[in-house]
Amino acid sequence: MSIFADAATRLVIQGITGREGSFHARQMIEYGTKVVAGVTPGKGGQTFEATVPVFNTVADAVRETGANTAVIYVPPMGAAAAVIESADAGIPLVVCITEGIPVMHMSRAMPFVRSRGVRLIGPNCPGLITPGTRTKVGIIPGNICTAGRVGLVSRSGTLTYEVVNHLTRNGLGQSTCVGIGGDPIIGTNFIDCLAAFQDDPDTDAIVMIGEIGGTDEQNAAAFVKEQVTKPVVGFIAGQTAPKGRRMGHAGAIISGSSGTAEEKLAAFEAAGIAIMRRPADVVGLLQRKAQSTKGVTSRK
Amino acid sequence: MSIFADAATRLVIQGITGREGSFHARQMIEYGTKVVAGVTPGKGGQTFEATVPVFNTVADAVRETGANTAVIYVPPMGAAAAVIESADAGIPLVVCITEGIPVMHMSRAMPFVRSRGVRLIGPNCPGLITPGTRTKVGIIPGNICTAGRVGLVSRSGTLTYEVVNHLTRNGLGQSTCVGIGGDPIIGTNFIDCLAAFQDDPDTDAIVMIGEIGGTDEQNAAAFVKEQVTKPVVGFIAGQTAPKGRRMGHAGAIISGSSGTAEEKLAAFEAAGIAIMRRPADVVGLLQRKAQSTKGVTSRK
Amino acid sequence: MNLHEYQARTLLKAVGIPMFDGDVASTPTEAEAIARRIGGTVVIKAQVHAGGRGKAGGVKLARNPAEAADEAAQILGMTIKGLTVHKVLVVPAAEIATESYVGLIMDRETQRPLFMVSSAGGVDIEEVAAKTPEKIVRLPVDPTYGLFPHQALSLAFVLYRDFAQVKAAAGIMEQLHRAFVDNGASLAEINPLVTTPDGRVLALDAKVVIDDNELFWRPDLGVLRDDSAEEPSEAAARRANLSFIKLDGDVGCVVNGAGLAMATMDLVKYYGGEPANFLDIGGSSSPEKVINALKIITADPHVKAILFNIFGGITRTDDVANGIVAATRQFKVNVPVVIRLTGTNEAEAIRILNEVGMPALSDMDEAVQRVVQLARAAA
Amino acid sequence: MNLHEYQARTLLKAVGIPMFDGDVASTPTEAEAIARRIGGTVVIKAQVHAGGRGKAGGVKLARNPAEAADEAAQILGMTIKGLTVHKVLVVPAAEIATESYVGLIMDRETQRPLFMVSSAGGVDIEEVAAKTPEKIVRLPVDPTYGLFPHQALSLAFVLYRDFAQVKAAAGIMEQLHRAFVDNGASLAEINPLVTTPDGRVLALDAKVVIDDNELFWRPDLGVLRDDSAEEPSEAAARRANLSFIKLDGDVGCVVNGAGLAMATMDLVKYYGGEPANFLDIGGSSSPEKVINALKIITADPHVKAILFNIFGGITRTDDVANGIVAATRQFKVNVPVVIRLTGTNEAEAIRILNEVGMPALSDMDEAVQRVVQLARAAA
Repeated sequence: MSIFADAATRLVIQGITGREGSFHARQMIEYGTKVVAGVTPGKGGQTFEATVPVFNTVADAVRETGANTAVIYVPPMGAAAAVIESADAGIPLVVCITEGIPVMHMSRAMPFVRSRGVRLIGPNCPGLITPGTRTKVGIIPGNICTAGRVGLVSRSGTLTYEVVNHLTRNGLGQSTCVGIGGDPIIGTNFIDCLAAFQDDPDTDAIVMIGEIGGTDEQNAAAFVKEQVTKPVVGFIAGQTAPKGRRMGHAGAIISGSSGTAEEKLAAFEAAGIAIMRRPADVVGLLQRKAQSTKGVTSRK
Repeated sequence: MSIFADAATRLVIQGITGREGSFHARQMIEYGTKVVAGVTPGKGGQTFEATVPVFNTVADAVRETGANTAVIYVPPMGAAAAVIESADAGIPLVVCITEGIPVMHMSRAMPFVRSRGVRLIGPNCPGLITPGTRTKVGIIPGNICTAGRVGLVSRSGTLTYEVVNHLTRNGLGQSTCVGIGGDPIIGTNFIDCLAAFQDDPDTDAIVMIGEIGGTDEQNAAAFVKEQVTKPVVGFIAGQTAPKGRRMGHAGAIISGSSGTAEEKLAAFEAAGIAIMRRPADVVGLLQRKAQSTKGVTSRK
Repeated sequence: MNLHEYQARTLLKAVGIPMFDGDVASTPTEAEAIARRIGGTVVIKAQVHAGGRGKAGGVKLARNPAEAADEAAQILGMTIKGLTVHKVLVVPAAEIATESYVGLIMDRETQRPLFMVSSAGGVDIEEVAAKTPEKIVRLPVDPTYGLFPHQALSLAFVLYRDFAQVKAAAGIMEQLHRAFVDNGASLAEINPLVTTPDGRVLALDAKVVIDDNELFWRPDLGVLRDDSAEEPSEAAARRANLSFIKLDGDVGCVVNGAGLAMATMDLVKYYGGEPANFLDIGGSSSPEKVINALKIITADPHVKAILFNIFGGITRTDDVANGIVAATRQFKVNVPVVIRLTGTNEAEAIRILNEVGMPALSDMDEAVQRVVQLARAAA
Repeated sequence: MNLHEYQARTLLKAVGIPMFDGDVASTPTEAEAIARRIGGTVVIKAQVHAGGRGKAGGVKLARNPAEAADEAAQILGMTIKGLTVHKVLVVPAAEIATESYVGLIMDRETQRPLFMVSSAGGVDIEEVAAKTPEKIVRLPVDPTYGLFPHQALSLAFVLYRDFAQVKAAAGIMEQLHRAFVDNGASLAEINPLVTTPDGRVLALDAKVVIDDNELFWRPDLGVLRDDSAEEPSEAAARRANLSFIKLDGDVGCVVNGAGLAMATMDLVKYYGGEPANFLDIGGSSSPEKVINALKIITADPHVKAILFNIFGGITRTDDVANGIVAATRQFKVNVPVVIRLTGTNEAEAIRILNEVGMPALSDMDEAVQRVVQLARAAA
């Protein structure tokens, strides 16, 4: 029914008593997510919103509540350390929402994360949502999503919402939507998500939303060509972006002649990925793909 | 016929042009070891003793000569870095002779060595020798050894020679003699060697020579009890050592009530390891063990 | 954040990298004094964040202090790729035996600092990478362990045969790596790393780019920011915590989220318009941010129409609506504004806008088409 | 190498660990001046490398500067476990709310620095470890990554509930770890780490042991060596690059190799003798080393006989023989010497010794039995 997050998700929120953390904690609880614990050092023993116990450390939270997924809303300077803390506490899925983490911090954190066999999503990402089980880990607005069989993976936040909105309004529900983040160094990339969607029996088609910068989309296209049998529809933001300028996201930057939208779109084309010229194109392309593969998206 | 070193050993000597390195290079070559390369940065292109090519880096040596074992004679301050260089060059067996390496250096080097799946022997060890194939990696005098079916593992240098001397003079040849080193942090411990000797079809009995400090012998005794079916004879040096003093070897120090000879001998006894009260006892004990297990040591 | 050459020199000197003498000057008199102190022929180099300084006349030789003053007077105040030169670097015109390239970048593929070393130095390394990639040796550095001594040495052996030079270069590799890591750089390069006829190894030109995310907690690096070397509207946006990049078109864009902002620019282009900027007001948009965004965009005389494209997730669309209303009260917006709002608190936002007679759309394509038409009509 | 408490304080202060005021004095006048500066009641503590200073009368309270001078005069020059007190530390007699233990050792089992933290501080931690091990929380630190902030925090939560104290203690954990790693320590401990009635967290007593192998390349640490705090014969041996430990017996031992040296001592004991020392002359033994070894051993009036036990591998036995001959020419050895030599150049060694009328044995057991007999006969 989904990838990475589902009914088995038991969530601990790092930074639950902070401004961002408390706001989104409420949203996630409201949506239906099993939020079992929060962590704020020094506030161990308190209770958030009269329902969620707060702990001093993630290790305490795991021991007391059996949390198996962590989401991080701590400020940039402590965020990489928070990722490491959750990985060290044995949490297998860590989602880091925080934007603005120094890339050097992530470069140092990644080897530890990998050595523990942990899946990190993000940082600088909106997280993920599985409408079918009403499991939201992050900040993707629940009200624009609906359960269904389209998997979505994206480097962006609001652009994702734009696309999801088109899907939902046109009756194309989602299995899971994953925002992998806009930073140069991220834990989970397109290929990881494509592989998971390919293996998910409840995903029929995949939407991938990339942007300029790096080669993740090109690598993903090669992977699609070789390994993905489900229909894939793709978008690249930043076709009009100038070279050498960081377009908001730290990762969205064209270096020399590498990381351009043209390059990525050419890779999509070569891999048989249907290209969205506009966000709105997603609906028509999926419907066409669905027809040509005998209505996979309409199966329930 | 042996463990760790044999006819397939292709040796690269790090520090081959140094005082120690060049002396022992000659000894190893004379003994019969296949010394295929030397490494001294800045002396790449030279030839040692008109036969052994010298390279600037271990990576060069491996690429050009297919070296599969490295032995290190570089000064203490660069020795841990030399271990890392060989591990990084893909050499699966690295023997570090150097004494006096700061323990902090080894503590930092070990995780890298392990991450590469490399077996390190030492540091601060005499290396190993397999008389049957005339393969010597280190500094154990070849003339006191003879081919046979006794495996020997020791934390010491000259004490090992003393014991080997007794064996050879009494017709008890050796499969392989391994000096694992006298430092607190070493790459290969007693258990590693015991397991290898247990699996070696050409080793019939095992001699282990320990000393005060740490718990390696105690752990080894537990391992012998559970996993080793071959006869084992053991010695512990330092029964008269005072507490809290470093007896030459950085690792030979009794901390509080831990690491004493009594403790280790008790563990030996509990594991059924025959205890040598004097180095000379090795011969009688092995012969007795051999009789009780139907003459395993006399098989050829 | 790009550093000027003279700033990069300071960072690299601080870790011990040997450099030719030299100093930065803001006036011809200062340049003259530096040239006198150095002695002999010097090079005067414009300090601007732009490539091709040489071709633009921003790099000149001066054989004596008087010439140095003259050349500095020529270069100071000149405009290179739209940027005014406020400072020049004065360095000796060195006699050079060989030129190499040594650079470190934060590599996204390996997620590690990546060394790039080439004996083909002193030229555009991107060109070398494109045409003769085999001339560049690459080595990713595991951040867990840092640069191992044998790695520094093997990189140095790529450049030199003389062991004294190899050792010197290996030391420079380690120092450059330290400067890279300690300053949170995304790029640190020495191009060229030169040898002198008497065998010394020195850095001749240096370039350092600092990861913007480091600046929040590294005020020591933040002070290196030279506002005067930036497009003024971009400097203003940065001070207002807006992610903004000026472009050449006439359709101003105010968007929440970087991906949506890029997609909006792309859609403007798709419908035949030209975006005037990239602008991301971020997630938790206060009315102040909206006001500042409008101020910056309307200051550009080329802007003929403005588009708001807000998808309310965390962003409350009523906040944005309030910001638009407040801005129009503070100052007159002389170009037409098209507003697209959807998501969180959408109804309230539309009510706020309608109250002051501003319409709001909910479809992105419709809004973009509308603003492109308006801009075209105004042109 | 053990550091004195006052030296350990200096190292820990250097990384920022908060400490009570205090200073070291070599004379009663200095102690008085320090006590005056500190004000109030002070503690005078003997600086010797021996446990149980308090019980031995080496730690005293002084209520005013005059008393401090008196107590310092008592303690300076006293002998604790054979070591003369040359310095005292003068610190305020602090009011203490709680006492904890924080220590780091280089752990051979995990091959990592190991934190040990206990809220049962101020007492002998070995005793706590033996009797109530559950009161000690242990945490190995991966040297690849260093101490993570969450690890420092979780150790601090072991000690305190008040979050201000937790944060202070976490900082101290990180500082102690830095001091441990940067100084190549094999032990660094604060015992006790105290809280004051007004809530501050401070280190009251500090102990640091430096890995001897660090000293070769860290002259800054080497200078902390206090020869006067050592057994004089051991200090002399160290200066001669000999690994030597003085014991209480009467059989002097000169051996090559640490393992064989221990085994030789054990065999002396086995045959009913008592070793007077541990002495390893090392692998590449020059005649000078042998001479120095003999000088040091013969200086001990308890030594009744001397045994040489040399297994020539790298060690050339003829070098050792030459050393013995040279030594007997330089000074008179008044006790019987038994020489066992075997291995490299054995024939030459025997020839050298026989030339001067000294016999040599080749069997270790035989040699040890002989020397034990000789010592017993001389006793």
